[in-house]
Amino acid sequence: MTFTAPVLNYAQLAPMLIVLGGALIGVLIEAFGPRASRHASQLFITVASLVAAFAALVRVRNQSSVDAAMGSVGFDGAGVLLQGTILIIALLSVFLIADQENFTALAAAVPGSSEERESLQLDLRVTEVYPLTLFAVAGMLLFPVSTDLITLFVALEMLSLPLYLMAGLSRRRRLMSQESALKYFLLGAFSSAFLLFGVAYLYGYSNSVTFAGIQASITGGSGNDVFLLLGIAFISVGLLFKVGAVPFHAWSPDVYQGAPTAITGFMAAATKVAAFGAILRIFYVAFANAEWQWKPALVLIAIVTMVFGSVVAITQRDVKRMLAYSSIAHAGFLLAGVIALSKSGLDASIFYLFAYGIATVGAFGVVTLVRDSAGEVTDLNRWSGLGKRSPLVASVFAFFLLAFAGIPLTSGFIGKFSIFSAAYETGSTAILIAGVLSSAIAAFFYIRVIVLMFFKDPVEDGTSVVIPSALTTTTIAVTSLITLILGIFPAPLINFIESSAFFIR
Amino acid sequence: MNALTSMMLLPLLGSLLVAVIPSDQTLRIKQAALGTTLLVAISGVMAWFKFDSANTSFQFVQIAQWIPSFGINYAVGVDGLALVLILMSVLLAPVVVLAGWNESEGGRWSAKVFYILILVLETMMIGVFAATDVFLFYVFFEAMLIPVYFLIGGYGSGERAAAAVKFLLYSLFGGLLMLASIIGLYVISGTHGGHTFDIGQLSELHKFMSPTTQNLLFLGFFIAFAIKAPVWPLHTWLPDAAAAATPGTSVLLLGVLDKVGTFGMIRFCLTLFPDASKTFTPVILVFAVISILYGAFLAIGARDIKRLIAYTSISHFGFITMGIFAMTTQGHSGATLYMFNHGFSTAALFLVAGWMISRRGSSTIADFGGLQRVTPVMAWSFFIAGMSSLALPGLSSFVSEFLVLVGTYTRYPVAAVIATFGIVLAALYILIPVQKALHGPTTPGNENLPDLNLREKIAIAPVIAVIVALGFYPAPLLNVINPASAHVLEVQGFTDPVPSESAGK
Amino acid sequence: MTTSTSLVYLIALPLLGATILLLAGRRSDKWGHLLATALSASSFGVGLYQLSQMLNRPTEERGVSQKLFSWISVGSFNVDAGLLLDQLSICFVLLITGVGTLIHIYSISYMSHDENRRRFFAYLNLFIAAMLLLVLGDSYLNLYVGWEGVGLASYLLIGFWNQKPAYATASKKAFVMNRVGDMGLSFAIMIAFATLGTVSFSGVEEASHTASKAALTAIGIMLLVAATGKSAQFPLQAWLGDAMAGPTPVSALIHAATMVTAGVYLIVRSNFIFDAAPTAQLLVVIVGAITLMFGALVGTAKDDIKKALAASTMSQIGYMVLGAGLGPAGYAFAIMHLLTHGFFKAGMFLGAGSVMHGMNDQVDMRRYGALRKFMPITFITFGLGYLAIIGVPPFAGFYSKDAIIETAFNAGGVKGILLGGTALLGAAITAFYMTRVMVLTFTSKERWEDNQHPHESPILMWLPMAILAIGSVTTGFLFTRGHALVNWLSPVVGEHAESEEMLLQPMVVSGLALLAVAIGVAIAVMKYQRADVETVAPQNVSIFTRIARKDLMQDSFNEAVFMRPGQALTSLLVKGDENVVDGAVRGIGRTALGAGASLRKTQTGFARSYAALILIGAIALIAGIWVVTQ
Amino acid sequence: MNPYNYLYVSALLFTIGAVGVVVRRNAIVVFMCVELMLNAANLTLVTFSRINGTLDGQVVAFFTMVVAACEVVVGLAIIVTIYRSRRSASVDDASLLKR
Repeated sequence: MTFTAPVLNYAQLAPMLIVLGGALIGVLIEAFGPRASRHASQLFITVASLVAAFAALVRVRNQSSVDAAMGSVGFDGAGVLLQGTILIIALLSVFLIADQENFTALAAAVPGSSEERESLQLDLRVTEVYPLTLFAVAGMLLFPVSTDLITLFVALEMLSLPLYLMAGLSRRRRLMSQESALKYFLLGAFSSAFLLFGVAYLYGYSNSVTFAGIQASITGGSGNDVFLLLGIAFISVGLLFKVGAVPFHAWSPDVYQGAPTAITGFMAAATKVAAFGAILRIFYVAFANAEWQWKPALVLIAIVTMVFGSVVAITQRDVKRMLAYSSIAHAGFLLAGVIALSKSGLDASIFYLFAYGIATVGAFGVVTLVRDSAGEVTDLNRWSGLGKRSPLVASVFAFFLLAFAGIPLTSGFIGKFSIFSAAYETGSTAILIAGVLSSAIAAFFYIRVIVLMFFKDPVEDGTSVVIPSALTTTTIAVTSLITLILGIFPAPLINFIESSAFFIR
Repeated sequence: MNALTSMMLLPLLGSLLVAVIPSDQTLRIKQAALGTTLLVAISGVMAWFKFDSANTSFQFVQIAQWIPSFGINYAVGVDGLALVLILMSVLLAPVVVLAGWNESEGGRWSAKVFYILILVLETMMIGVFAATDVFLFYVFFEAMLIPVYFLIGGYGSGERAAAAVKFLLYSLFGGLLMLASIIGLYVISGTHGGHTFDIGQLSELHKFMSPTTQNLLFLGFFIAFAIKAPVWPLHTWLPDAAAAATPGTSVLLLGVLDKVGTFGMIRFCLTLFPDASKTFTPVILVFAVISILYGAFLAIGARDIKRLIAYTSISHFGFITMGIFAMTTQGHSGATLYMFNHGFSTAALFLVAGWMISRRGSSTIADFGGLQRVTPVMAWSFFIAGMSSLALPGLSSFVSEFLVLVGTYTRYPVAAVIATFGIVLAALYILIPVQKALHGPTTPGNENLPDLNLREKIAIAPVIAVIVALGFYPAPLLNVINPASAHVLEVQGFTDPVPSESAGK
Repeated sequence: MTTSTSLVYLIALPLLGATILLLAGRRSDKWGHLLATALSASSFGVGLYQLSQMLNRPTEERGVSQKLFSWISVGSFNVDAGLLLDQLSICFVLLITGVGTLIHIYSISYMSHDENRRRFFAYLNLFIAAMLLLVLGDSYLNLYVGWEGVGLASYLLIGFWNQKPAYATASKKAFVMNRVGDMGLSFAIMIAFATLGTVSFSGVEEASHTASKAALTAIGIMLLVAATGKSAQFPLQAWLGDAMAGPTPVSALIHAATMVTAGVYLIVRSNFIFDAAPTAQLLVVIVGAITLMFGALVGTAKDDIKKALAASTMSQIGYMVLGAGLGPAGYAFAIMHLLTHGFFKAGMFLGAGSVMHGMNDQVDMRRYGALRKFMPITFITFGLGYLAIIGVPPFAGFYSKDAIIETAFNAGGVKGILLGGTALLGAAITAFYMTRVMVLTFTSKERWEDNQHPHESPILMWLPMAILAIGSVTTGFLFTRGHALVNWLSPVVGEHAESEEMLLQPMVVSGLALLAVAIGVAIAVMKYQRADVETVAPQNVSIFTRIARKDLMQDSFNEAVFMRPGQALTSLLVKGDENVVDGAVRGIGRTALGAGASLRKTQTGFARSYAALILIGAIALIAGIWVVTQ
Repeated sequence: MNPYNYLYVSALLFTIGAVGVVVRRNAIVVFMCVELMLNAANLTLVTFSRINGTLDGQVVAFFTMVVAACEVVVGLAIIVTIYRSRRSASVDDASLLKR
């Protein structure tokens, strides 16, 4: 037999490769770099590789090909947009991560051990968070462009494994942080097992691991529908777990709360983009013609997710948990875009992902600023009167909340409008109604927080807003600015998405 | 530059000006705000003179692409209806600023914030009436909630936070229902000649809708407006809000914002869904009549003077709604004129009540007594305002109220007859507070309240002047209103009933 | 119809006065009353000028109209701000401005000690303007403006001393009950527009020839409701008694001479409607008859001199309404009685005021007595008025009242007998209670409280009384001279139809009337002149007396039937709004919170339960897809 | 013999693994159950590869092993840290985060 060397389109793979390269360099620095300059150089490498990756992406933005890498990576407009989104979000999150204050000096050390204490005193910090971030980013970049099941699975693990670790890196309340890591890991592994099982059945059904092949055999109708059914079901479990759709959501509140806030922001924003990117691609490309099989189930899940997320969020006392549940609700809204299964649905979803991701990073960025002597304060009751303490920060946070609630003149409103109209256009009236109702419920708790911040008097318990570092400031400023601009002049972005968003088959 | 656009930009610029003045220079800030509102008022009056009342199509039209891919435009223009309401808004704004000169003190935040909010609100008030693009209208409709929310919650009294939240949630809920309907319209328009939000093109759509669809979409809009206007039983937010807000805010809330509801009924419910409007007319009339009597009874039973005024407004909005759905020229013109007059009589009532409350330090009617002898000017202002509120002939409200009754009687005699009992109740709910607060012996605590000072006199004088002048000579307004309302009915395919007796004779 | 440009001044002048005095405030305290009086007088002047003009024109061209501007014009609903002065309205114009001016003069002295005299005069001018608008408006809607305008003025004047809570309540009561009547008027206007397509007098009259009986009856009944409210007719009469809370000149002008007779004007003005709607007309006479008895009975039991006079006003207006209800035969007489009554009742009220003035505001007749010698002029003027009202020839009342009784008898059949009988009985009772007033006040023995120094009033007060007294002597004679008034009015109210077959000859009727009067007087004189009267009303009296003292339970009735249920309903709604309507809303919020709280519990914190959830979810998903697939 | 039987076996393994994750307390064991599920998936893949007569399934299986190995590394790291700080490897003890 002959062996044909693989043909790789390096230009199109460049973004991922650059990020991976950066990650590897990071690892080396962590191993051999002088401790004093470690943090600086790590930060530099990370930012540099992200920027470079973005540049590389921009260079090839108009290309598209089925086999960027032997048919297992597709490269197209949608991919570019999603990767771009992920890179921007990643960059902004890195600015938050750069605030070392939040991270344990030595993850390996036992909480409260002498080891930990001295590493803090001597400021012997380990900075593995940066390479981990880059690895995760690389996985996220790969996830939405993978066009075969192997790559899908590998990318999933590639983005998940670093996140499991990062969740455990919090400096304060380390027990919680570690717990969240454990939960995230076990459940993540559990769900990826489902995904893999699904992969197996899809392969069994279609005798192919590429989306194209699966689509072909679905249209062909050959093959055992039971396998298809199982395949779709199990794969959905794996993917829906990542986006935190009910009933696969249970991990997200705990993890969001336990993980270091900067990581939470990164996770909440970037993972959603990547995972939804993958979902969109696989459902739009591979499963499109089996619509009649999965759509009803997905509609149900979407509705349950919206309502559940909104309702439970009402009673939350912790700002990070509250945001977690709101992100569950938003997962429900985003599923509406998947269900639409139309061009407008795709455009809407991508816009929504961008808008929501940006706002999320910003919101969590603000959360990192509210602290007392023992670190961040996430108990909502202690947030009361924040508007008096530091009007600006409170206003910005309120603005993000309004964006989440989808009030006009924020990006959230445009996103909500476009995604629901797309869903309704393809006849999902139920989605529209459920969406409207749950938005009403959601408004309830966003407003509750605003009331807390502005209309309640401050409690004197040492809660204060720290002066943000330059980088954090940048993130918050940029994100809020984007959120506002997208609310007022969304046309450019929408046009751009409209013109370039498509899935290559 | 387009008259409306400039009118909308002026307050924004004003708010910027206010923003740059240092917070401690309160007087400067107030002067800037007053100056701006006066400028806007002047430009409003100029627009009034430029307006060609003979021409029933929109005037001062400006259309610019906003979000082309959704067919959303920045489209403004006014017909008689909108012009009258805009004029009312811009005339009331300076009065409110001048009358509530010291309202901004004692709030949670500086006077600066107060006037920024007021000015931003003014922009949106103009915009919401001027928008000829449904999406644009919705944006203003929702966005204007936010400044009001902060005005109530930040500068109000008593249960201000709770009232603000109640107001916001109620309105948001209605707004979301409306959003659902708007999405419905958008989708339908997409299937019939391209996506659009242009009110003119959308008014053709009903031909393609099934009755069910049309009814549902109609309800989405109507409920939103019924909450705004407030129509029984969706009114309970109003008394709380009005009682908590500062008098000036209450004037804008009841005088202007609530008009958006009745305005919307004419502009959107009737023009977009004529058949559905016909279907629901009987039900709506019932609710309107209930509002008239219900509001009146609750006003009679009210202990708090601000709540009393709020309840009278519910009664008056019942009249307006009834006039709108009577579908006669008299009813329509009457309703529109009523909106204008109610704006001024409520303004007078609330401003004077506000002065009484701020002097006495209580808003309980029973705490006042014998003011007629202590503070004659203030007492007289309240009395005249009250007389106009009970529609005394010779004052502006009478003309509109009688037109509504006559116009309703010709088509729906029963509704008109029942509604007419409202005028007796009106006498009660005005004369009871007059007797308790102004007449009778001067009760302890009222002996040496100061009478109106020059500023307050200057503020109230024009309002009362308008009330009296329009009572004797409403023609200037009617000439502008009549063509507009005639046009609406013509589009609806309604003609006034001919007198039953002189028919054919 | 000839047009004029000067009609508006009739209204404008007093309105100007009111505006100036109210705006100028205390600054005008010095000269305010003079200005007001001057303006009222000049308005009277304009009235006289108009009369002279009118007399110079042939009968059919006497009506004058003036269109000021188009007031309300929407679709087919067009109402001009227009004025109409014809033979009917000129009578009112002169009565209002004339008597009005006299009462202005009287008040200058009567109110001289009141610090708010200026405001009082402002109100008076306001009233004059509104009342003139009422009688000059050329459409029902314009009339409505004046109609409520006088209501406002009366409210302000009744409550002029509103620091007394009772007075404030009285003014409110008057306004509200009037509003009930006004509701009738607005119904009438609505029906007129809906059925006839117009609300102007001329338009309605023109349409009434062709319109259906049903429509006209409806309009007529609604107009009657309006009239009962404004003219204190049954069943809306309850406010008049309390209205005496106002200063006496007000009672004289508004609650005796002018405003309360507006109802009669409305009915006579709408003669074309009532002539075509017999049912409505019948109701009119019934209301009139009931009220004239009602008022008379109440009058017999009142010890407060003003309330007694008020009751008699009610009764006398009952006569007018009765007359107006008798159709073309009665309109003129109704107006005639209205005019004569305007003179003698105003005069008597002023007299009462002068008495109170001399007895430092004592109103209880049981504390009067023998005032004849202390205030002779008052006694004489009051006495002339008294003779007029009880209908002693040749005084004014005799002619007017007699005419009405006569017409009533001639209404034909049982109806005629009943009405005539009532009117006759009423005359007897009138004689009784008026004599009672006369005796208790001026003759009989002194029953004063201590330190009372009764004295005659100054000229500014007795001069108007004298003039009015002259009027109450002469007017009747003048009006009936060659049917002067009847012929004068006929172009407006239709030819005066003498009914052919007369039940009783005029002479007979007059005889009966005089007999009735004599009986009434005799009883009263015996009961009060001979026997000495307790200074406090005795309580051990017959149930009838007690009921009569309580205005025949009218207030108790209103309270039981309207006030209490209304208050109950109000408080019920207030509670309902708080708990039911708003409660429902809050309930929704609570439900959401509850749901959230319970759903939270699914988040146990145990990784294994989350895993279980995922597992169940997966199975459910498979099952779901399976179901759909099969 | 009928290759489909292998599918049943693998399905059984998968179920056992899944149930194990839910019922076992010890983090290590739970993790092992996950590994069991992965291997069940592998078996399925290989079986299908046999049924379909293509190699892709086996290729996936190899990838899976590698990935599983990585998971072990990360997983054990996390579990060990938790164990060191809590002196317990029971997943139920780690339940600070709830509601």
